Amino acid sequence: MSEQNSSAAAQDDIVRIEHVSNSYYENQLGIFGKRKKNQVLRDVSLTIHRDEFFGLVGESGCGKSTLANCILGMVPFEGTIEVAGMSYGKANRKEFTRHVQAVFQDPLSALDPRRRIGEILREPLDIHGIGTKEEREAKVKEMLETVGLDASYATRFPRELSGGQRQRVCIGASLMLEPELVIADEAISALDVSVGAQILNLFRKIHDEKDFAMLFISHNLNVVYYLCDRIAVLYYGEIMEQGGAKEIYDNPAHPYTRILQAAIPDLKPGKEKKEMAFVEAKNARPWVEGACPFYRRCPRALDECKKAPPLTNIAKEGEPEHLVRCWRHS
Amino acid sequence: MSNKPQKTESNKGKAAKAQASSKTASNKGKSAQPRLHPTAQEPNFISEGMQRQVSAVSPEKKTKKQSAEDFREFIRSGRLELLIGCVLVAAILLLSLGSILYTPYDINFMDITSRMAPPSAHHLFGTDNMGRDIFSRAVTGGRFTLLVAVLTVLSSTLIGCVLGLFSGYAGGIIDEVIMRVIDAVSSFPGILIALIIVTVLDLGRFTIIIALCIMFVPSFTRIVRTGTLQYKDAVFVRSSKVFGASDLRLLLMHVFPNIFPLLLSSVIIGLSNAILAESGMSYLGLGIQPPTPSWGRMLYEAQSIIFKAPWYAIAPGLMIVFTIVGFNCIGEGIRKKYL
Amino acid sequence: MAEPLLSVRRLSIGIRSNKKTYTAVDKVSFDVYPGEILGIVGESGCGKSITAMSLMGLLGSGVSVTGGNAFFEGRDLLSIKGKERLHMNGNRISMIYQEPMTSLNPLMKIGRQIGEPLRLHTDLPEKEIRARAREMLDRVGMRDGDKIFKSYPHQLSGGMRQRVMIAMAAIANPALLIADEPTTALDVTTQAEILELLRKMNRDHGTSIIFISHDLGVVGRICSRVLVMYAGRLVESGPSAAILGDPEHPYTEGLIASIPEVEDRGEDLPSIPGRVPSVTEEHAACPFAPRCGKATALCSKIPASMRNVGPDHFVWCHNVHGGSR
Amino acid sequence: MKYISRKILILIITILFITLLTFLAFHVLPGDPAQLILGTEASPEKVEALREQLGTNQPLLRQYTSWISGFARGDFGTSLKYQKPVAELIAGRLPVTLLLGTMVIVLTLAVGIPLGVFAARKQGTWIEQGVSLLTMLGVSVPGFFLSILFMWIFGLVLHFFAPGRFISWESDPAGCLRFMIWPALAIAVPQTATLVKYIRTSMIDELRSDYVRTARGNGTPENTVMYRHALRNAIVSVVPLIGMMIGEIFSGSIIVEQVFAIPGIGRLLVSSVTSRDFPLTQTLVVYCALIIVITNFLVDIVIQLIDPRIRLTE
Repeated sequence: MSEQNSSAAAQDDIVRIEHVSNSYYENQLGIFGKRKKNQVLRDVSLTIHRDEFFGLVGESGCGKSTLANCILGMVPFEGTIEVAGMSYGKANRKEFTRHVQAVFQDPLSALDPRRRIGEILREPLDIHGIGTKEEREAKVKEMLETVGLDASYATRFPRELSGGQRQRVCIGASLMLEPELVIADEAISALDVSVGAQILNLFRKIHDEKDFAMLFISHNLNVVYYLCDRIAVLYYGEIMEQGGAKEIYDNPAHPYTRILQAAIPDLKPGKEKKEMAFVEAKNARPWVEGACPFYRRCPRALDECKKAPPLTNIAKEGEPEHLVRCWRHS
Repeated sequence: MSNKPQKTESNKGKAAKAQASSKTASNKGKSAQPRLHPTAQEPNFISEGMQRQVSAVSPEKKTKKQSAEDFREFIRSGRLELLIGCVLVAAILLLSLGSILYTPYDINFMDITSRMAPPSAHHLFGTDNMGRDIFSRAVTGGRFTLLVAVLTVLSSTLIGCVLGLFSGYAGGIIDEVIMRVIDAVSSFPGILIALIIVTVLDLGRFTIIIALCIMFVPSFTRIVRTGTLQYKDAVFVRSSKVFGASDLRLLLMHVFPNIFPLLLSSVIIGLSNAILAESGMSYLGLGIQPPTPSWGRMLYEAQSIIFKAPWYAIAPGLMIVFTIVGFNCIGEGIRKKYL
Repeated sequence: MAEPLLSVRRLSIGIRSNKKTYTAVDKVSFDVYPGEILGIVGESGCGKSITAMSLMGLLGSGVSVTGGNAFFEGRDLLSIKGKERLHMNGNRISMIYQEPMTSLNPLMKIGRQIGEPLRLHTDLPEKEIRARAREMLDRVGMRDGDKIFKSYPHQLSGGMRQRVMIAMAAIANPALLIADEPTTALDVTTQAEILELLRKMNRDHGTSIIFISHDLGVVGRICSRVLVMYAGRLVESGPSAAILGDPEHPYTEGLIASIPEVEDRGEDLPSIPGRVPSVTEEHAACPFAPRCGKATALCSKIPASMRNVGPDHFVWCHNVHGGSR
Repeated sequence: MKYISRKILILIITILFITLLTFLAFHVLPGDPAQLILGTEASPEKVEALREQLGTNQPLLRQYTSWISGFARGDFGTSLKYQKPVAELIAGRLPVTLLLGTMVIVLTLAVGIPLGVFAARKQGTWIEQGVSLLTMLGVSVPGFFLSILFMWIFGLVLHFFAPGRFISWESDPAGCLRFMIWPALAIAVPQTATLVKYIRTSMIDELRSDYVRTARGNGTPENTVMYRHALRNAIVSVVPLIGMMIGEIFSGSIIVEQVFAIPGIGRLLVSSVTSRDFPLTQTLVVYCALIIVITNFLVDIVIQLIDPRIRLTE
């Protein structure tokens, strides 16, 4: 996605997420037990532009997959989420799915073992009753070509395919309905490095041919820096930093982003990165209600951090926005 | 595979990257190398049956360890059980269904002259205390017992599937309520339920089927429910939900086909349990009512003259055992093959 | 160079499935020197885990060593059995695994499990074993060790369980620790802490470590020397700086090139075409030949011999110009 | 503690539910019980008198409440056939069935567990295949057919015991045991076969698990791996199934008591059913269901004690 393409595209947002929070109740003792409330997402707001690769990065348990489920309408949440002007509702559930599709992490369990690849790819068309039988077969064949698989794979079963090939089928299936948004939830985490690279190239190649926005969710900062135009760093359900991938790579503002960046083992043994680590688990600060979620383990915490910091834009005029949630930058 | 023209990209790249890619670039420059080789050329994933043995292996002499391993694989494949099972069940079915067309003697014909005769050419399994031919009665009895078993299993599987799929998929309160009812019903020992039903309804032919059906619904419900819970959150179910599939479609097109192999093996094993239960009930006089013969009833009658005519008990007994072994073998074979 | 602690010579492992034996590891040889951290890198199915398992004698049914030997403290790890094996495992050589969630006995308290190696290999009194186990918890950086000592595995997080595994593996002070992808299932930040812990253990006790991973970055960060494996064969070995900075074998180059980095923004990643051949597929002389940009007719006929291309840096490839050993 | 109190609550609800279910089965579903008992020709007055005695002419709810309160007080009404209070009848026969049940359980566990472990240990050899063939046969033989065979071979032919002549525990404990061993075996064989199958499968799963690999990696000898690690985890996963088998054992005893003419609850139940003795049958049904429910409850508690994963931390 070369630089000049995204700024020229019309700036209308394909996805608007405003003040989304979500929590689930863990009832410990069945119907009679008390219900413990676990807050997952805390007032998350972000927009994804048309035709953009948006990266959402964070460690496991930070709520990034929950946000994906909220967008797909699988999980209840407060706040509003609109995709291509439509918000999810019981009434337009089927209509809504034509605009949002997803690719999941584990290619092994993402395909029904009892169905052939051709049937899996045709299912979206069957559900929405698009085109005649021949048209659907043609579309399936064409999609197999697009994702770099031979048409003969249509009659094969998932167990006869390798991990990389299965993920290609999942990507193909998610594009059958030509959605405006595709959510890739850790799409290459379960794959080997060389296969992952092929899939990343596939995303880029398809993105040239069809126009769709992609929410790329990953725990690997390097992949997100490589692939995405804009990224958001999520910690404990809150957005810590958000902005252009290049800008954030060059000067990561939030301490957590810097720690994430330093923690990723880099290929060049020589290049010493500014060592930055969590506060040791042993002497993490006690939990303070309403404080910045990162207060407990932030190596550069101040007293004000006991109050929740605002999300402030530290970008100079004219430059794309670069939001940070940290008192050191407000 | 048409290769769409590559979009030109700037040639910047780190030292390692440039060095690496120039090494891997074939004749043309870096940007011209087709990044995404059509995977069709790659050695396609050869399915189990077609792979070739690797040349680097020592000549094929089976060491003890290798033959032990082959034997273990043979057991795991379950082909042995399937074989035995099919042979036994085929024999029993042949005899029982054959009895509709032909039985050596009429089941109620009493040959007073040769009462309690030992097994002989005339009477394959001998005769009972009233001179009736045991073989004919055993074979005809088999037909009724099998009929009852099949009907019971079919009906209870149907109900079990509906309950299991629904409570497994719906979850929450519905699941809790259905499961509490199932637990309560299954806390009655099977025979007990049958006894209640039989006392309450008069002893028609169908009371035993209803009784046995209620006895088997809990176990099938549990099997289907566990299967549903296992597949309900499978990724492929979630991805077809994202395609926009309705809950019903998910259940019938994705969840059920994946539960089916396990269900099939439990149904067949259920058949053998149904036969066991039915013959038990008939033994107590609460199952198939005389004069229609049934294996259980014959065993009850044989008990009084066991000393003088032991073959009267052994014949139906062995018929029951062979049928049940047959069905259990098939069920086990299917379970091993599919799971 | 001092006397190697472990020297593996022409190790071959075969997998048996429906009446045929396939070669999963084909004549692999390498040395491990005292106090060294050796990395073994390769994608899934290259045989790195099976190699480690064969050293510990933990190969499952259907998988067996078909050749070669591994000399460690005067014994051949591939052929010792019974008493000798029991004396070796957990005492002189120990192992940590990839899945911390399932590698601990769910019914046994943590403190008791950590002490197991001492109970098996020493005749220390129970009280002493408990004290040492408790002390190990602190050494692996666990907060409130008393509470954890008495708790059960299901009450701990993935990172904490991996620390317990390390404590268990290190308590008998073995000479060699094999780590089979210990950080793959963990978060990036937890991974950094576990790597630091392993490095500290190597520094303080001189325990040599064989670190197995599919992540070149992780291996580059913690290992001094690296072996690169592909489809059951060694393709390159040498100091990690040389392997990462100046790879010679086409596969290693391709692997490094396909790791996404910020510098590659806006361009396609030079990915290796095709896929890793499965064990059941027939291998050409050099298994990478079908996917290699520089493959010649020679490559698919004669197995590549070992070439020395730098200080302690060897490559198994015909198209690399270097003194053949 | 909260966990146990919740379990007790569910237990009480299940018991109430069972009594309701039984009550409905006997009083609502059929036509008129009195009519059924006396048959169609009986004179209307006699039917009316019986209905009065049975109390089936009162409104349903009152019938149920009076029956429940009676049940709680231990007054289960009088048996029509034996004209004796049901409580007395049960008191006489319960110990016999309980003795039989305990013998079966002891036999099943004593033989089943070691055999299952042995089969798992000899995995992949002829011996294991032999054991699974045996278990296949064991599961397929109906209890009453086995009883008849035992009666014929060990009773009539080998005279190990006198079939049909029950020796009560009070009169001659040794004789009673010698007699009861055969019906116990007849019930135990299928149950043992099932237990062996469960234990073997779950042992094999445990032996393939990661923590067993860790134990072997620590240099644990095979025996210790087998008994201290694998077996304990296998038992924990098999205990719930043992709970379910109690129900099977009970229904098995109902038939076997009939074959061996043992004066236990099972036989009483069958005779009360055939003679349509409503109060007796109703009470016996509830009694049997209670025994099963309580044993399942105890099994749940045992599971909670031995498996820390289920035990809820405070």
